[in-house]
Amino acid sequence: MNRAYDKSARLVCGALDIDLAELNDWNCCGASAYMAIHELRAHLLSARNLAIAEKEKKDLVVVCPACLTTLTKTNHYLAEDSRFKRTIGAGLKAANLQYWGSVKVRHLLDVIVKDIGESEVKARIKRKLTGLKVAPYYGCQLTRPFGEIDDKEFPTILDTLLKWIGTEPVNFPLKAKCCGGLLMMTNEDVALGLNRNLLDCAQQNGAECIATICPLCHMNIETYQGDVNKMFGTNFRIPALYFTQLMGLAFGFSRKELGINEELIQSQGVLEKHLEVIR
Amino acid sequence: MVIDLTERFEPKIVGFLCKWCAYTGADLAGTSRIKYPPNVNAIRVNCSGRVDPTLVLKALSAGADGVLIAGCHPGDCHYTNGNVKTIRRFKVLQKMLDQFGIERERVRLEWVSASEGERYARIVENMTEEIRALGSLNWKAKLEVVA
Amino acid sequence: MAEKIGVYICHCGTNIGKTVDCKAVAEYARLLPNVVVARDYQYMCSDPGQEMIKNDIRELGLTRVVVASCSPLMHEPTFRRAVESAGLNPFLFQMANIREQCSWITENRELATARAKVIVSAAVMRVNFNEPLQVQKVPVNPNVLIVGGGITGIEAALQIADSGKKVYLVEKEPTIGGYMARFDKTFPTLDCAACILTPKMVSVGQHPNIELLSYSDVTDFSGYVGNFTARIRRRPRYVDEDKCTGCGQCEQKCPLSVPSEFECDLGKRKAIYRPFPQAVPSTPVIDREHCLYFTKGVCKVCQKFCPRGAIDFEQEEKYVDVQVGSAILATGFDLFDASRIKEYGYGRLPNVITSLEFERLTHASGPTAGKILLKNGKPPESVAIVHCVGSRDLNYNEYCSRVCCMYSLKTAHLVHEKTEAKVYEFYIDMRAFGKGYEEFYKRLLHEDVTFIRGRVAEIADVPQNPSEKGKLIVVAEDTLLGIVRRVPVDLAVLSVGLEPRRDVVQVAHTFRISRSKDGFFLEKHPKLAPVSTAGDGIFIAGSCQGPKDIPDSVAQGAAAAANVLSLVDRKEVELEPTIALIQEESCSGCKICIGLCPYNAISFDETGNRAVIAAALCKGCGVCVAACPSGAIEQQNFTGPQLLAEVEAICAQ
Amino acid sequence: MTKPKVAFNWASSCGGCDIAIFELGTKLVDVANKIDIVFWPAVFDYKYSDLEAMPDKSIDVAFFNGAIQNSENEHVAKLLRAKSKMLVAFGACAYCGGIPALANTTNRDQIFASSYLETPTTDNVEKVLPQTKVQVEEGELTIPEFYNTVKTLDQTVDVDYYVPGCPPVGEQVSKVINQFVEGGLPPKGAVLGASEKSLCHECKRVKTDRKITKIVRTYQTIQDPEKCLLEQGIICMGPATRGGCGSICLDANMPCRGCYGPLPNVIDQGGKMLSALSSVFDADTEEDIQKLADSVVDPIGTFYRFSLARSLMRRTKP
Repeated sequence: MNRAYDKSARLVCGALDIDLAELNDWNCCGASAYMAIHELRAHLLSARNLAIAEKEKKDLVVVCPACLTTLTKTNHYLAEDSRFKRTIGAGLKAANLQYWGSVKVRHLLDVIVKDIGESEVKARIKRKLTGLKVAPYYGCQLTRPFGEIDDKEFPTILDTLLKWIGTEPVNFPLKAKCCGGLLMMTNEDVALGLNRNLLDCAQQNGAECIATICPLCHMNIETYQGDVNKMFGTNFRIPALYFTQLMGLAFGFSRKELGINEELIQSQGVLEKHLEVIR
Repeated sequence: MVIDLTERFEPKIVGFLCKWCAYTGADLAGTSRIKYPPNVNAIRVNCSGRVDPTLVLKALSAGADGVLIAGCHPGDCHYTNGNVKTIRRFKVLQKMLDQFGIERERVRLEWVSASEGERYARIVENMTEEIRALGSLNWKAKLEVVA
Repeated sequence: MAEKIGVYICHCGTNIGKTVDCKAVAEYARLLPNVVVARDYQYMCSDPGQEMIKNDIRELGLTRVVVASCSPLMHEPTFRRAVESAGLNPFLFQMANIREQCSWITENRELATARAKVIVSAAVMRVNFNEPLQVQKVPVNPNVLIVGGGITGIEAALQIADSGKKVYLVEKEPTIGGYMARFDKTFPTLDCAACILTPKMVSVGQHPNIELLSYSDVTDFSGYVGNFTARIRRRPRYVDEDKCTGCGQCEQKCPLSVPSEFECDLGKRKAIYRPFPQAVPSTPVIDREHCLYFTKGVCKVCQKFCPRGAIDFEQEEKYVDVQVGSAILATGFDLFDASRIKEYGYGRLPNVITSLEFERLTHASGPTAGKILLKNGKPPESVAIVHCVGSRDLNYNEYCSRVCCMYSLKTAHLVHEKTEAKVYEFYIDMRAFGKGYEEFYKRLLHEDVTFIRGRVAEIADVPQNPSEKGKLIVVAEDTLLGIVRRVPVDLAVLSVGLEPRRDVVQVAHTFRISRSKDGFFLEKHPKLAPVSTAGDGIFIAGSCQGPKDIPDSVAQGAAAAANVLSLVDRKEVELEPTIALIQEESCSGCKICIGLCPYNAISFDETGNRAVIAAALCKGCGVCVAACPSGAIEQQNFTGPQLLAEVEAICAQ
Repeated sequence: MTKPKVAFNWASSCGGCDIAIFELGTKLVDVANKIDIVFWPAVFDYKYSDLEAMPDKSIDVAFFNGAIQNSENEHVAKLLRAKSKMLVAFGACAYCGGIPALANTTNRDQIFASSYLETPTTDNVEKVLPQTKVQVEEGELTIPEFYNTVKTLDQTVDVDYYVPGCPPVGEQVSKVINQFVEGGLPPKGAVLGASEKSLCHECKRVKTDRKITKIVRTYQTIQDPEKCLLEQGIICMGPATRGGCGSICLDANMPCRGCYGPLPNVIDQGGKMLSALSSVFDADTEEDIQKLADSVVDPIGTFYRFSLARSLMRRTKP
């Protein structure tokens, strides 16, 4: 299902004339677990990506908020802590790399809304998604802890984009609440509870599907709906779609191209109600 | 921890601090007992706009490893815009120092308000570290060696 | 002839002595050129310390003195006076700061001592080049400018005016009174704010020595201590203050109602209005943005009904200049904008209100005539009071706003008194430090208020069980019980903190004063000069310096007044002679300096083909000195040779 | 009265200073009549051995032009110092380093590489570089050692007076020589043949608004001959340079390059000019200021064209 994110993001970027170039020899950002086990090494991983990007004179665009947070955190530390900078510098030197701190790290959503803008997005719309009620789900990492993209607790940037492509973002007060994250593996009860709150809130507010920007959120929402239903006696069947998939639909790409129908909870029925081709 | 003085290179940095903001900020760092490297020796001036680039050149040629000019944040100058004139001079000076082969880390223009003791300490710490990594400038002695 | 320099190293008790080997520094200083005596002593600023210097000047014939101790901002005047009393020009003294920028910044005795030596040698080398200077004395204009007509400004104005001095009181709003005029009761005594404030407002309005300039602001402030010029912008009220009697006819007849700012938009006012009935001055003001005449070109009903013909639609903004010798800034605070904390839902959830809105709701002459009601008109069954909104929070303001705990208790008391509602207070720490404050807290503890110790995480409207349906759910970790609590309520009152006013940057620029890290105006010394600023003759009082309650604000207003009166009665002040001078024979007339002076102190003498500095206008920034390509301009006490000597001494080590 | 014995020497310089003396034209005859020239290699055939043979302090005044860039320059400087009662640094090179001192922005190895290996017209297959000693059949040949850093005369030997200019203007030269012949010399260390004020003092161009909105080089603009060049965006060293030359460059629509050296109260000509120029930039934001600063190409070559050796830094990073 994450392949769908990759596919759809590339298609959407192509349509918007965003020239994406895959970073040469990139490595894991060092997120989550590694940060907790060995912080310095995790930062080194992240700094390596930054250094390669700088060498190639590129800024970084990521679609995963965990990558975003890690890379941004490394960037911040490097700018503020000269000792840290020297340590990282020594590590990079071992790999024949150096990093001066010039690389900007952005999330694709941020780039599309702030740099590309409303008129460019709207100009590419080929199908209407009118009336499709979507719960805009941001998850916990897009805006936290830096808040550079939007308000940390109550972001609206995805709502804005969803409106541009003709959908109807519903009131979704839990939009930046936790999906359960990795707790799904260590403390499933808690994670399922959090998940239920999200699904319940989306349903109460009339959402037909949930728009996501984070692969982990997406997985938790989709994969565990059955478990939630079992545990709480509920009957949720709310499909989750990446924001790029929704954009891709509006831009006229086929469902197959966008990886729609690969999901566990089929969105077909919901989408068919609203999709119409602009003639 | 005992610091071995013989081992570590202690950069000698001349600081020109305006009395309204930066000097007061540096005082505040002390009053707040913030610990930072004692490598900047402050010269108090009324305004960073008094800092003739000649003074910077004098310091560098006389044996300083770095020079810090610190004044009020732009817009906060006690003399309206003295610090703007400092920026004008600094930008050209920086270009000339590039030509002289003096690393940019050695000569810095920073803004420190009267309440930014913490910031002042951080700037000095950062600058000291960076110059320590670069090593001694020692212009005067080296001039004689390469004659 | 070689100078005879005396060097004095102060231990400052252990403040310096603990990290700097003062004896070693004195021994080192003794070997510096021209130094004839170098001593160390426990407290140089003490009487015996000063006597030591004076004796040496007399007996050893010292021509220069260096004291290495604290920052010159602390004791430079002390030592200058000491040196002067022994017959030496005070500018032949040089201070070396080995405390704030040396002994206090490191624990490494070796490094600190080495650094102290450098600092002392720089001062010694420099003092050789110091020159005797004469301070200029200028008379003090006895008139005083006070900016801000809240309780602080009112107090200061009355104190000064009562002593017979002229006060110009500038207020931005149409009326004086400030925030206090909008409060219902005041803590901890629960006396009515209006009852104690309005008599003072009336006194201001009627005082022969106070010229009240309301609906005005200061756009420029120039000059120097004792001799300032303030340019005041008077915005047009469209009502002639001299003709208007404040009868209120116009307000009654005005056909247009708009939300009232004074009532936090909870109530209405007319397009011609006084913010509240007891406003001073009582002259109303026309709100140009809404007034039908200004927006549509028709109406003029107020003009028709005004018995005095005071309405003047042609009034224009005008500027007046006033000459004053000193100024007090009492510009107050702004409330934290609660909508910034999105998770509290202010602006999104209708029954989340701020404490000021609560004040208006509970005020007898407020929009609900004193009834505490929800947006649907019903009384609340439960109320949460949320402390520290925008305060003690690294995301917003790190500082404590000082007044919120107490006014939150007052809020709880009023809710309890006027409704049947269950009251919850969510606090981090209860801070009740003033006279009678702890007692007030005790009283509330017995008034059946539920105190929950925990910072509120969010105010949600997503129910998780039936009891939460249709309620606001206040979520907080109860740190006394160690559990997360979800408390359903009908009304949440956000105890918003105090912030610097939105225009604080602009005002700081106008008056050229600094601000502290929190954004409020910076006092000269937090303990010993709390109402002075780095700008001589400019004082600050009340919440523009930091959050304050009413008693503290009034005390500061009076303190600032005392400072001003002391300055005025001195009749003259001394000016620092650190001005720039042009050496006539060196000036080439290149004109580089002419446009650089921010005070237009430099002019060009066409016949002499050279630049001339007007000494009285020069403030000593030294910009022209640094720029002069002929080296023809010198700044007194900051001459090229003096600064070069310092540089050389530092680099020579 | 015996005529004063005078020596002229040419060290590291273009020779313009010697020409400047010829420029006196018919006055040269008057001058020559008043003095007794004992050493002038540019004009007559003198050997250094002649100089070495003279008794110490036997020359009354030696005019030394040129900077010290090699061991020969240094040797002659020391020799003339010993043989003369008074030594005069004559011209910008001896006084401040002059154009040769711009070599201080590089070093010997780079200069050799550029001169003997890298220039397209050089045909040096064997990559031969100058050696101070070389063995040939006939014996050992030597040439002077080339120094890394160019020095002024007074950085090498004690100097009594200075005459600035590249070259000193003729009128000033005859005045100076007369001062030595007829007396009236100021105390030792003084600068002769120049004004105590900057060139702006004697410049006839109109100065109005000291605001620099752009910086251009001379070929990029058509100059207004009446207006101050700085105000037209051309960097003119006039404000930071001694006058006395008669502002001849300005009369020819060219900016002052600073050859008369720093003003009496100034220790570093380039630093002062940098400060004066940038202070009047008509830019207040960091971005605008940066743009103007970027348009100052080659600050060292502009501000220290003639005075790098006499500046505080003296050369680029050693």
